[in-house]
Amino acid sequence: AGTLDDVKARGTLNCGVNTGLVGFAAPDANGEWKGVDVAVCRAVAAAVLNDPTAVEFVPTTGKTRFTALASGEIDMLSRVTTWTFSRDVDLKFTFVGVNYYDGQGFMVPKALGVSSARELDGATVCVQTGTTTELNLADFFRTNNISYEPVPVETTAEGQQQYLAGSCDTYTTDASALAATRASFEAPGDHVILPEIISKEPLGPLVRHGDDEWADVVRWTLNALITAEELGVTSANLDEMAANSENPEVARLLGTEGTLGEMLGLDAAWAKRAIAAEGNYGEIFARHIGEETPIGLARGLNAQWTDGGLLYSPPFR
Amino acid sequence: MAEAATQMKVSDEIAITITKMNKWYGSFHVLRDIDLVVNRGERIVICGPSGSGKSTLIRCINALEEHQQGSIEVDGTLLSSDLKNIDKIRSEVGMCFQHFNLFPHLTILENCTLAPIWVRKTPKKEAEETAMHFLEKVKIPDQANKYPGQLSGGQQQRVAIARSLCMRPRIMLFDEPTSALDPEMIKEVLDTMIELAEEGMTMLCVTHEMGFARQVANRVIFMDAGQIVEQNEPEAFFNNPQSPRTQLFLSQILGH
Amino acid sequence: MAEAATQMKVSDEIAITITKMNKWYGSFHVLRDIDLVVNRGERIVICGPSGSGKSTLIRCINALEEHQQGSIEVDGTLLSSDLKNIDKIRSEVGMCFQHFNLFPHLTILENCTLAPIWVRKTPKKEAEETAMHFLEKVKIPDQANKYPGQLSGGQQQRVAIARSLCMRPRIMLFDEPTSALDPEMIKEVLDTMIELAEEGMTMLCVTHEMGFARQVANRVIFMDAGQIVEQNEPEAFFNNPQSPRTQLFLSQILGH
Amino acid sequence: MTTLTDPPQGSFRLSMLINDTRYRSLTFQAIALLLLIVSIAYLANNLFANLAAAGLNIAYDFLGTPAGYDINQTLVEYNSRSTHARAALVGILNTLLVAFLSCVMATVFGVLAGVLRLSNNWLVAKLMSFYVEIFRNIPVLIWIIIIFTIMTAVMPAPRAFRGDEPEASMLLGLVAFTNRGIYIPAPVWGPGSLVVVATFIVSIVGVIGYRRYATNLLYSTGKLLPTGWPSLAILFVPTILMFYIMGRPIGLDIPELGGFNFRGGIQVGAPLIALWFALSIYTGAFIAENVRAGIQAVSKGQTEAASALGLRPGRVMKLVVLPQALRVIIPPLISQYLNITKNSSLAIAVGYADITATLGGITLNQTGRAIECVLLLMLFYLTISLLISAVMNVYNNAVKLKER
Amino acid sequence: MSDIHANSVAFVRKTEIPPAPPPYAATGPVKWLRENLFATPANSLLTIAALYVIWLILSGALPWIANGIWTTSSLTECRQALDGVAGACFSVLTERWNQLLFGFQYPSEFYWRPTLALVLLFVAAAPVLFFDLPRKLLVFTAVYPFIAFWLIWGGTILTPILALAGVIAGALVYQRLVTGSFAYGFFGGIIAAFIVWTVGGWIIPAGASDSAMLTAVPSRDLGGFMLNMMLGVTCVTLSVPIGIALALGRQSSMPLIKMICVVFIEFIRGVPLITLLFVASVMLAYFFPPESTLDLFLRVVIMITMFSSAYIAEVIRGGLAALPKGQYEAADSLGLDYPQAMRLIILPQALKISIPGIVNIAVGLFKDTTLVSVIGMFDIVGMIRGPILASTEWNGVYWELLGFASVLFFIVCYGISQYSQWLERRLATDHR
Ligand SMILES: Nc1ncnc2c1ncn2[C@@H]1O[C@H](COP(=O)(O)OP(=O)(O)OP(=O)(O)O)[C@@H](O)[C@H]1O
Ligand SMILES: Nc1ncnc2c1ncn2[C@@H]1O[C@H](COP(=O)(O)OP(=O)(O)OP(=O)(O)O)[C@@H](O)[C@H]1O
Ligand SMILES: [Mg+2]
Ligand SMILES: [Mg+2]
Repeated sequence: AGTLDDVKARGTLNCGVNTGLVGFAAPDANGEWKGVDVAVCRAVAAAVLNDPTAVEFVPTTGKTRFTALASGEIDMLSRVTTWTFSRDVDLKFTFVGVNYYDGQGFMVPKALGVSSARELDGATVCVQTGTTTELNLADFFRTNNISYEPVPVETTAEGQQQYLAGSCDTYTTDASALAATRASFEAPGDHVILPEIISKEPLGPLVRHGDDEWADVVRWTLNALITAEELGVTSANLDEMAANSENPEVARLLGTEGTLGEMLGLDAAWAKRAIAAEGNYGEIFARHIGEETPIGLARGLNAQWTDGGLLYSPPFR
Repeated sequence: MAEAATQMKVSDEIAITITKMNKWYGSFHVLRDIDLVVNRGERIVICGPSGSGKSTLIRCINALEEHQQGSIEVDGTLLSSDLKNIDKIRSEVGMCFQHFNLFPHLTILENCTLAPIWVRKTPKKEAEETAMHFLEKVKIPDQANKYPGQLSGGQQQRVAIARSLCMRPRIMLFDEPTSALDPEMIKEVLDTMIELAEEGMTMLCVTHEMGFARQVANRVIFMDAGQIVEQNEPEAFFNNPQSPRTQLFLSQILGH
Repeated sequence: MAEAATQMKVSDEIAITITKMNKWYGSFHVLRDIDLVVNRGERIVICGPSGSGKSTLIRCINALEEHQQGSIEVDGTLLSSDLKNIDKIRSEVGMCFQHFNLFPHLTILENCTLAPIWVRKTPKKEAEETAMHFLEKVKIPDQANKYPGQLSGGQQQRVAIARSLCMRPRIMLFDEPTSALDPEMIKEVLDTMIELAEEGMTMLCVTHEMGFARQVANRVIFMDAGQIVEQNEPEAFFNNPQSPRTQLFLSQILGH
Repeated sequence: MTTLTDPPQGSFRLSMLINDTRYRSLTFQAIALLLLIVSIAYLANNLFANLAAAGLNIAYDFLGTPAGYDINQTLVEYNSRSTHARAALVGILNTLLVAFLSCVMATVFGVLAGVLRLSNNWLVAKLMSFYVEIFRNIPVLIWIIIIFTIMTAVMPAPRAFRGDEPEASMLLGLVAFTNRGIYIPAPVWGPGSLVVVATFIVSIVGVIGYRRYATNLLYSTGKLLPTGWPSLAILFVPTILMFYIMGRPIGLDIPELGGFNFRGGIQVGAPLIALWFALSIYTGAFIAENVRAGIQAVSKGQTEAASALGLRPGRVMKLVVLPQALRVIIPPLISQYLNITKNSSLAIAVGYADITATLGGITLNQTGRAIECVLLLMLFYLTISLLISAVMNVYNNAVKLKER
Repeated sequence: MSDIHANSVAFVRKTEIPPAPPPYAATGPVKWLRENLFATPANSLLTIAALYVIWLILSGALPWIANGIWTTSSLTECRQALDGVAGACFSVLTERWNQLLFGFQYPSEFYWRPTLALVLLFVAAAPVLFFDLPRKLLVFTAVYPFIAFWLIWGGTILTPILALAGVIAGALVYQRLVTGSFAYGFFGGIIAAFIVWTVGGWIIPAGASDSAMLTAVPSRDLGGFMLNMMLGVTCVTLSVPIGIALALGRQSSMPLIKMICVVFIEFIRGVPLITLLFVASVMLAYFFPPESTLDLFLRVVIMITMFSSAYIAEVIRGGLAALPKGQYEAADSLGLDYPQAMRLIILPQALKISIPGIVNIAVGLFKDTTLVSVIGMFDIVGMIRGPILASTEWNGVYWELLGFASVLFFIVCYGISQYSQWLERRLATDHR
């Protein structure tokens, strides 16, 4: 049976997430999972199961995430995973889209007086193992012909500790994660994120190869969140829009018109539920990592294409 | 004392027939062409120097060791690799060891009822009654609820005999039952064995207690280097040994 | 047999003087006011019930145990906590233990040469010659290159004696040298000791072998509860014990 | 083996499969084999079905592709363009390195603590049993983390050495303890240094020779030469003399603060130190118990017999107790070495690049080849432990006491 | 008594010497000090060195503990409260004790459930550990796993009851059939249990868990020290029977069975536990059908159980080897067959000998459960290294947390090893 049927039969969605990265996926003080990646899981659960809480969050590490997905332990992986050729082709996964355009950066203590990554010759660098970050790092220093000493760490938490203890001069990871990490510091102001972004890191949810129905469900749920923002559909005005909107695309999206839901193997209101879960992409962004949050990320590349960003959902038609 | 032996009845029925039996340990030939017929009710004492194969011989009889050539027939059952036959023979044949081999984690009574309950499928109550009967016979009914470790060696050996008897065997094998005991205790065990002999039990007994041999044996067998060298009635055997090897052995053992 | 003992020479020189010696284990008073003078060439047998302090007494003599009161003088050297004196006394006094205590990782020969080489600084070749000499004396020169584990108990005890002799001690202490042995082996060890006695070695021997005591001892000492209760020449001691405790002890030991 | 006399051939009945001792064991083994094959087939079938469903396969060619990542502590030439296989090799060497270092140090700790625990000094004995109990009863992972934390959180960062009034300074101006590891001077081999090294090697041979000579002398003439200080003298004096004669050819490359880190000298990384020290002190507690048990296994009679022969306590130890105790101590000691090797896989908790961290960690993560990597990893450890147990068997057979 | 002389040999004691107290120098604290601390100059030096070490440790630790702060809600506050004085921030423990003990996801209103299970564990373990207790208590030990399962995981009570029913049915069938042959009884029992489970599986209503008396808690939500305890207890319990089977297999005269057991045991003992945990986390899922949902907890339990059963098998093999051959022979000559001999004669004795060894393995295993933190499970070490140290409030509190974990482990492990020593002493003097 396809994953979609499995999920429906089971009544819960098994969603692989990070073991703890504030803003993307981390349990809060009450043990409740919060974050952008988590929101995608909830949206899918809402779309498929009509219950945004029907999600089993499976914390995965860099090491376990791909096996967990490949072996069927989880139905989808939503864990700041970079979309790369080999993961898509060789590891046989299907990336269904991008929920955050990221790039790798460096964080250093202000006291070090470094203003560019190129000045890091001879530095000790904390880097999470098993990530594309590690490879980019090697390439960056190699192409710039400067040396460094890697300190491999397993988790964000560990990287943060090592960095704060001063056993590495700089911590490198995706710029968003750097911001998230810095936000959790006691004195965030003592640390700067260097201007260089040394890589492209399109992060998105992924599913197994070969189950296109399921891939479609996840892909279009994500697209629904993005399109909703583009069309101005928010969790607040959802019902109103569904009832009154003149815009036919909104009508198709929210299932008042057409049979898109049916084509996916869901009901008509699937997207409506997905958006109701945590709001549209913009709301999610703002709630978890936006400028009002301690993480304080600007939309930047992650703005809608209409605002000069890269977010560009295919049309619902 | 020889009278005592002849008094006891020996029937014509055959209990054990061993024919041309040979056994090797690896390439070491322990038993060579053993031929032996034991009638029901006979009491046979086997003696011989250490390493001559006495233990091995009687252990072959109840299949604790397997032999490689020749045949052993016990009570009409041929000892073969058929488990049924082995089981049958073992339930006919009781055995007592030099070191008693009581089960230290079970009480005396449990030691005695274990096999009847599990092998003979006797109800527990009945098994206990039988056990008490035999424990009385070996004169230690009052120790029934103690553990073997709490008894003296002689008592332990008597329990071991009672344990065998509880399976109501028709043949008893003894492998040096008194050699691990202190002198005072030897007597109590021998007394029990003599009593058993008087009741007409078929017995094969490896022992160097010559007094016992004279008193109860119908036949004494002398083994050396895996062969039966000489056998005779006790009086004749002790007073007038034929083979020089027997003479040497007897002079050593009696001179001691 | 008492003649044998008196035949052997006893000089007037004093070998060991123990005066008012007391020893405690914790608050337990093991040895009480021991007074003992041993002449050179004397052969003393110490007996007494278990726990009476016999072992402790002779272990005090070569400082394996320390005493708390009184004095022990061996060959004119006062036993004190001075290491020099202890070394001196130990090289004068040989000791044999109940359990032989041979060194299992060394061959018989190495066992015998170890102390001469490292303590007496004898060249190895010479030490080996001496060792062979004494091994011959105890009648096992052919076992010289075996390991202790390969010998029988009696042989091991004889090696232990030879090992002590290799240090050419003037006094030998024996602590129940035969009590861990089988009867056949006891004889061979006692023979060795008798031979030693005949050569005039000063010996203190804890043993219950009364035959040995009668044959070689000049004096038998009976201890009980940490005290010397009675001492006498062997004939008188055995035939006519004075103290009731001695009488009781002897009746037990000889009645056995 | 030809068995008992049996009924004539040809009378085979099916019940004999269970009832006949000759066939019975064959029957059981056949059933076992069947079960084994069925379960292996079941697992293999699932594996291939799962892999096929995921479109994956089992292949080892990823080992030949560039690894792409850097490793901070390498014993052989390695950079991010080297292959995964080479990264694995780096890991293997690092595993062996930390295992070797820990074995040596654990032995030192263990023997010291074990002997001191038997000391008749009450306080020292109690202190040692405290050490043993504390370390034996707390997981080694926690010890590794604790010591790593001491290394990273308590030691000063290199930048603390900076400035006119640095918060931290180098020991004797030679060694720097930082939270990234310890920097020690590295030797610089000038011309003529070969001679010095050669002298040193000759001295080592000389010490062995001298000790032999002393033993022989004792054996032949009974003269006992001192061995302690002459050995030291032979070991060092000629080398030092030669060092000055050759005009001090061996210099020191002293670590110096430059840029972000110390440069020059030899860096012993914090993860290595943490792992090394934690494994040593943890396993040392177990070895201490083995040593104690070994010494106590030598019966009191042996010591008494030796003392009664006039041997001094030191010699009793050397000639009688130790040779016997070693037989008892060494087998468990070797299995402790095996444990150290296996526990060194916890390197992953502190980021030391051992085989578990490279092959079983980064390579696995980067390539996603979980099955292949884990299998290779197990193969490696299995090889090591089989080798070690082979050594142990050889040893055990060699020292078995001769018995009757 | 100078009358004792070589010339007048005869001597008879007339008066008994009463035991006297030892001289003062040979008793009392002075002697103790002299003998135990200052016997020789070198010894005195050692004593002084030891005193110095003790002083170092205490002078560091005591003020730190004494000045400890228990009430602040973050490290910053705590540092302020300490105001530069050396002291511990134990407030992290008062704040996060629940996470350390139960993980961050176990619902706090249900903490009483695992706690109760722990208390009952002692009751259940007692008759196994102390032979003197009435054997009847073993009944509780037998049902304990089901109670504990229900308490910790919750859900419908029908599940544990059904499991128990299956086991009881199996046991009954086994009892009925075993008199015929062990094999019939064994396989009959297993089949009966499976039948009950399958049939029962159909009967239990699908939604039973939702309306259950105890709310169901998924095993992913287990964490903290509770997870270590559960892994330790479960795996050791499960691995004892498997270990017995392996040990018997290794002793078997059948070469194939022996080979299988040897290969298994040596393989497991040859690889570190962490690689087996990798197998659990990244490989094992491939070996089961895609639809089977073995969660990580279960997979880890499988691998750790395999691991410890290999070690326990070796311990039991030692116990079997220690039994005299006569016991086997006596059983044979009484006509007992192999399963009977094993069950009634050999194993009861061999297991008793092996208990101290098994306990040591259990301690080692319990310590090794911390390794699950490496594969992303939140046991106590995982909690410390992950959520707690990464949180904004407690970033940088190492000693208090690691010390707390160490103390917990020390108490449990030291307790168990003291028990095992007590047992060894007792077995040595037992009437055997
Ligand atoms: N399991 C075995 N494997 C190999 N050889 C054995 C085995 N058991 C016994 N033997 C050898 O077989 C020979 C006969 O042994 P057996 O025990 O029958 O002698 P025995 O006459 O009973 O001697 P003893 O009076 O010492 O009991 C001996 O040489 C013995 O070493
Ligand atoms: N190391 C010790 N510590 C305390 N008490 C001891 C010690 N050694 C012996 N004893 C006690 O001292 C007493 C005398 O012991 P000793 O061994 O000298 O007796 P013995 O006469 O040789 O007895 P046996 O005939 O049993 O060898 C005994 O009561 C014994 O329990
Ligand atoms: Mg025999
Ligand atoms: Mg004594």
